Amino acid sequence: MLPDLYRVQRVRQETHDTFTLELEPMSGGQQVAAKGVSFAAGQFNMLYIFGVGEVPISISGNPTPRKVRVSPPRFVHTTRAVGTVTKAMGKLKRGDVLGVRGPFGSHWPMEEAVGKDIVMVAGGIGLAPLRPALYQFLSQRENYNRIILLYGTRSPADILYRRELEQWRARFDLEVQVTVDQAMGAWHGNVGVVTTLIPRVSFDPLRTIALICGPEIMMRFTILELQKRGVGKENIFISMERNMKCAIGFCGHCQFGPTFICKDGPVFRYDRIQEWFGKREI
Amino acid sequence: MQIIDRNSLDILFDTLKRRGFNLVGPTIRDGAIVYDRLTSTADLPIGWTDEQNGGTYRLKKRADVAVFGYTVGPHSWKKLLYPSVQRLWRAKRDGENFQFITEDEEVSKFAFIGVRSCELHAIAIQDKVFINGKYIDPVYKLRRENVFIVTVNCGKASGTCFCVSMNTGPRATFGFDLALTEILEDNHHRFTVEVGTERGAEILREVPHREADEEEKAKVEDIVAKTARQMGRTLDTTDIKDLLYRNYEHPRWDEVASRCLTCGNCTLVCPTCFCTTVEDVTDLTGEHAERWRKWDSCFTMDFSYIHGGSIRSSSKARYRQWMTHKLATWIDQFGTSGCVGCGRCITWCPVAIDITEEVRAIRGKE
Amino acid sequence: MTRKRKPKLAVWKFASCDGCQLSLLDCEDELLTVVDEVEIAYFLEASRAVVKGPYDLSLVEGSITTPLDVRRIQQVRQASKFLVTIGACATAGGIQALRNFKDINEFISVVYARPEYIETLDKSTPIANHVFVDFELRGCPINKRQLIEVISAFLQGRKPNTPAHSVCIECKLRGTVCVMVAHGTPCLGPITHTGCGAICPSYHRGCYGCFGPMETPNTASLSAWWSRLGAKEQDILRVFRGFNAYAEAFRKESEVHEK
Amino acid sequence: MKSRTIKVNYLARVEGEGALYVKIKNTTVVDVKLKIFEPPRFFEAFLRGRAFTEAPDITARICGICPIAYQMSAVHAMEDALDVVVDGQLRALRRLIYCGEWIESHSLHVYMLHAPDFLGYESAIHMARDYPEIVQRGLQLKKVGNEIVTHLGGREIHPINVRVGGFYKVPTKQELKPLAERLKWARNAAFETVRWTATLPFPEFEQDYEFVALQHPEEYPFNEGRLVSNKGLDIAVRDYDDYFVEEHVPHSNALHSVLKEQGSDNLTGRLYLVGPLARYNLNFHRLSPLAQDAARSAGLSPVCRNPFQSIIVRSVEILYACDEALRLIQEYEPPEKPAVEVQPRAATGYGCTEAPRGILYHRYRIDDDGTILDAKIVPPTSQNQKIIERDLYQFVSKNIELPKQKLTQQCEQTIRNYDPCISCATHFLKLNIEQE
Ligand SMILES: Cc1cc2nc3c(=O)[nH]c(=O)nc-3n(C[C@H](O)[C@H](O)[C@H](O)COP(=O)(O)OP(=O)(O)OC[C@H]3O[C@@H](n4cnc5c(N)ncnc54)[C@H](O)[C@@H]3O)c2cc1C
Ligand code: SF4
Ligand code: SF4
Ligand code: SF4
Repeated sequence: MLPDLYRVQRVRQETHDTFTLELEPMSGGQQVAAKGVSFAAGQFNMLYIFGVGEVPISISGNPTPRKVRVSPPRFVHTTRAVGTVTKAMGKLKRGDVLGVRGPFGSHWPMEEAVGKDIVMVAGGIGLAPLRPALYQFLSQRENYNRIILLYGTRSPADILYRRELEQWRARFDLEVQVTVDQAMGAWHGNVGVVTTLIPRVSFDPLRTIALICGPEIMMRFTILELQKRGVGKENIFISMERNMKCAIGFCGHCQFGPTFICKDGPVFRYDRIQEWFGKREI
Repeated sequence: MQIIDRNSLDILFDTLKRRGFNLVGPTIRDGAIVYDRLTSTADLPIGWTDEQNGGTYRLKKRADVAVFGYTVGPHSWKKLLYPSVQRLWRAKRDGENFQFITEDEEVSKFAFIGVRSCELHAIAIQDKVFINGKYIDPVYKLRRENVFIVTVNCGKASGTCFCVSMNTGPRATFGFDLALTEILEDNHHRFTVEVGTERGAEILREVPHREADEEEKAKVEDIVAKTARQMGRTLDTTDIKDLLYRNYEHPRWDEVASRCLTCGNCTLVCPTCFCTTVEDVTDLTGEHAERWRKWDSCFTMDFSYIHGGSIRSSSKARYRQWMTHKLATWIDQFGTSGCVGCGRCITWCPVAIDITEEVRAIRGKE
Repeated sequence: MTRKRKPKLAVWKFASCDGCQLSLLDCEDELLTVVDEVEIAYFLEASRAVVKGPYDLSLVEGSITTPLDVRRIQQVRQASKFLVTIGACATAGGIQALRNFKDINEFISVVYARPEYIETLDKSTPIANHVFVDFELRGCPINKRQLIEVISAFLQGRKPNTPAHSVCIECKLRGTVCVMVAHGTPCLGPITHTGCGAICPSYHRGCYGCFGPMETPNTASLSAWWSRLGAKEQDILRVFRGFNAYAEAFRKESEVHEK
Repeated sequence: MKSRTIKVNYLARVEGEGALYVKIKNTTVVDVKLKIFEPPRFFEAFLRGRAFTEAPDITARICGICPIAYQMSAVHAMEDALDVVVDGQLRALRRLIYCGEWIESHSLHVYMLHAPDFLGYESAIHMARDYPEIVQRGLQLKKVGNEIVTHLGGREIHPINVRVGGFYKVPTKQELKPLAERLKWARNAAFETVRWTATLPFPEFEQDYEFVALQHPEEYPFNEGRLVSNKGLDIAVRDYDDYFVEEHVPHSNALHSVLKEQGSDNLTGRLYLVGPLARYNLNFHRLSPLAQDAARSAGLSPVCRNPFQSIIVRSVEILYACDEALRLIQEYEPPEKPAVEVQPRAATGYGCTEAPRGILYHRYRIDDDGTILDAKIVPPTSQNQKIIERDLYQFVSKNIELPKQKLTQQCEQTIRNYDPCISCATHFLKLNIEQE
């Protein structure tokens, strides 16, 4: 239950309120040495800012980095500053130390997706937990059919990972569509909620795996749209969010119906939680 | 099955103490029978009993000198197995860095005296939560390993007991080192003893005892059978999980919400409820930080708070979460009901909300 | 993360008994550390020295009861970066808000022989009715541990650990036996904001609500139960018309029991 | 014509808000006003209609500095009305909790509010830079007082355990034990406090006062006794209203209290002084031997008329309270019941106890079911207000040649001699000095 110590190696400001931290284990972190920095796409860490508090944040880096590209390996986290802890996190600089527990939780269905079309739908900060999956899909591109990324944000200023998005967009083996709720400035792209993109892209609904991450309401409508297109519930995966204190199933805060989001999730196959997902205040 | 007489109970206590156990068990404080440190059998609630019903608990004098002539009270053993408030770690700033200060915790060995069958089940359920899963809670594990359990088969049931419905009592069948049944007869106050573990047998060897005769063995059956007939409450568990899963939108939830105070008492008295929260604190200098873990309740707004608001902001949703967890989702999570039928939540709910009644209402008007 | 300059602390007083600000002086073990960490820039109860604003942290005690104070609180707000109200007077109008339910002129004539010398408003109101408040600390009086927690949290830029749930939870954490269930003593604990340490029940007394309403108080249900325990309408009215009488949940419930 | 005014808009290091106004024309003081502008809070008004059992909790909120005093005067007044006597160990516990309040309140005043004046500091916090051990000692002493109150009352401010008839819960002997250990330390620290305060520089300022305090045949007064003065007053508490009268002046939100000239309804009655000085002068021989010795060895005679020396007297009282608390704890046996049964009846009750700042009088009229029909509360500060103004007048007249800043500071000190509690006075204080 004791966090390991990590040092901030790099800080990148993504948007006015969102930033990405690259964290390296501090030498001497006993547990870290044994465990190494490895994780599966979709998992999260508990990040502790000294004297402020601890919050769950998904890992947004590459789970299968090209060999020794960065050594030692790093945890990458993209966080939106919304409250006390995340705002304090936003003030960290290179060289600062923070506590890390993890990785925890379930991961995106990388195996199930093999040989299929992949539709990834992200809303806002929801792109961060999906990015590791995308990295992995792309690094084994031959294993998958079509790969589609649909991404919606509030405004053009909120778009994360701009440079990467451009690179991805330029690829022929990946379809990227970005939309904003409200266009501002010189935005020439799509306007509207992310679900409006679904009818516009082509995939084989019967052989598709969908990965969704974003606000609950956005996920609800995305599922409806995908189902309209004929994607089966068992092929839809969503990443859930609840209050978390321990991340290992003891504190009880993250219960969602019969599940604990920390250990049974955060990634769920939709049909397994469908019964609860549609209900209010679960 | 063995027999010890009333005086030998003192010898049992002394033996446990000699073996380094701190005795914890029933004693009277502030108008109730609570679990606290015991120094001798004189601390036990001799000649006292309790009367319980929804929202009420009263101590009453008994006509006899029964030692265990009461049922479960406001405390449960969880307070000893994972303390209500516990520091998890300390950290100290160290220039630009900080460091965790680890300290090995010394925990005293406890002997729990007078654990009831429903409580054994509750401990078994918490074992599932804390030590039988993928992660292990070190605080619980450390304390649990050291506990010696002296069980008592219930000689009476209270107005809020329903262990029979939950299949958790009144007779203890596992999980104890020694199990006693109190036989109160004029001039002959004695206990039958069943040995549950080798450890238990070892302790019993130091206490004067004899083999129970057939009549005495039969008495045990009579006593527990009589207790079983006295259950103050019943709960029909048929198909309970699906019943509740089917009824997330039952009007009864609104009805109970109109009475529920969202005070959280039910969760805190429940011997299986395990939820906690953490508080990250610092001192004035900002040099020292600590993390504390405290019992929490799914009835608080913070419990389900995520940025923007609480998920379960209505009391309806909070009561529903609690009851559905106890009786239904728990089964999916841990393969067992989360309720052992001890009745504490009924007695200690300040406005007498009754889990058995709520189930009945939902079943009735489905 | 070293702090450049000491934050300036100011302590302000409006209509009150001084008890809440005294809580700071009652932190005998921490006071000198507090002084090391913050500059006491304005705290008349403790010091003649007055340092000009703006202040980083203002603690405001007391309720607004005079036309002058209506203006003064605006000035305090303007001079304060972070304003914390302390105590039932500042967060709910205090016991003096009992006037809000009565005719003020009648009140004045009861106490003062020469009412014409008295300048006062007809209502005693909480600070938040007049200016934006960053954080409210409850209690009549506040709990000094919580005060230190709020100051520590402010210095560290974290959220203070001051939960808003019922007193009951604190009772249970302490292992206190419920006075309502075990003794039949009417208690306001189940609808009262925690923070005091659940003192009254541990002294065999029912909570009288000095920390005001908890986050989601079901006052109607508790009142109904009090009646069953034998409390008269008068008693219920009085207990809600106490030190937090003008806190909305308590005010509304008291009106139900007013004939 | 040269005129000066001395104005202090917000008096510091007093409890509550007051201001000082002094007007000097040439070399004569023409006006002195101790203004209390702390807003009125109307306690007497909203006590009407409350249950008699609520008076101790409600009146405690008049003052966060001396809630015990309010609770004690309230319970005594109610018990007087209901004809109930609370004695034995319950009475002893009341005395004990009062000791706690005296220790706490006096230590606060001696170390945090008053001493900085003598040593030329803005506050005890500033003083702590040069005298860290002394300030620490004061804080720790104060803490012991608070511990007693917390132990018996549940918390230091507005304790919850005091009720009409006794307490809600009484401590076990075992529970009081740790206090005894702390008190032994405190008693020594209090002794040091007396010695230390006696070394402070005091201006020559002997005044002729009529001291008023409680007097009890056996003990230094806390809860009970007759109201006596050094000028012949000797009455039962219930006769208070026949001898004292309160008047309302335009510059203050507090009522001023005076001793009526016997046989006249003349409101310009005799000024009198309450508080530690009065208690000490009227009850010196009732102090414990240790406290008497400490006073004598500090050079304080049994009669002290210099209000600046009230700081030594307060220290002697701290010592006495520690000594007395220890005695009470040593002799403690838990009473069988935490409170005496009380039944309401229509009656009027009177209570007067010795708050740290002096006598605090309560009077209640209640009806058959215990509802309060009428309440009167006279706190020590309103009784002292006139005498403070007189002292100021005298002090300024004597020291008129002082530079304004110095004079202002000393005027403040003169006020602080009385440890005025403004919150009390307003159930209302403001300070200005004006010189023309
Ligand atoms: C599995 C998981 C993965 C997440 N991944 C990311 C991510 O990659 N990037 C990102 O920016 N955010 C992520 N979040 C959300 C992030 O945890 C919250 O934004 C954060 O907890 C807010 O804390 P705060 O102290 O800044 O906010 P405050 O509003 O001050 O929160 C106070 C407390 O409430 C709780 N809380 C508040 N909001 C949330 C929330 N949304 N989820 C859980 N607990 C909450 C926390 O316990 C927090 O300590 C994730 C959440 C979960 C559960
Ligand atoms: S839910 Fe109620 S009856 Fe069941 S175990 Fe918990 S407290 Fe006992
Ligand atoms: S069910 Fe009863 S004990 Fe539980 S939260 Fe509701 S009112 Fe409180
Ligand atoms: S229990 Fe209630 S009345 Fe008593 S101190 Fe706490 S909040 Fe105040």
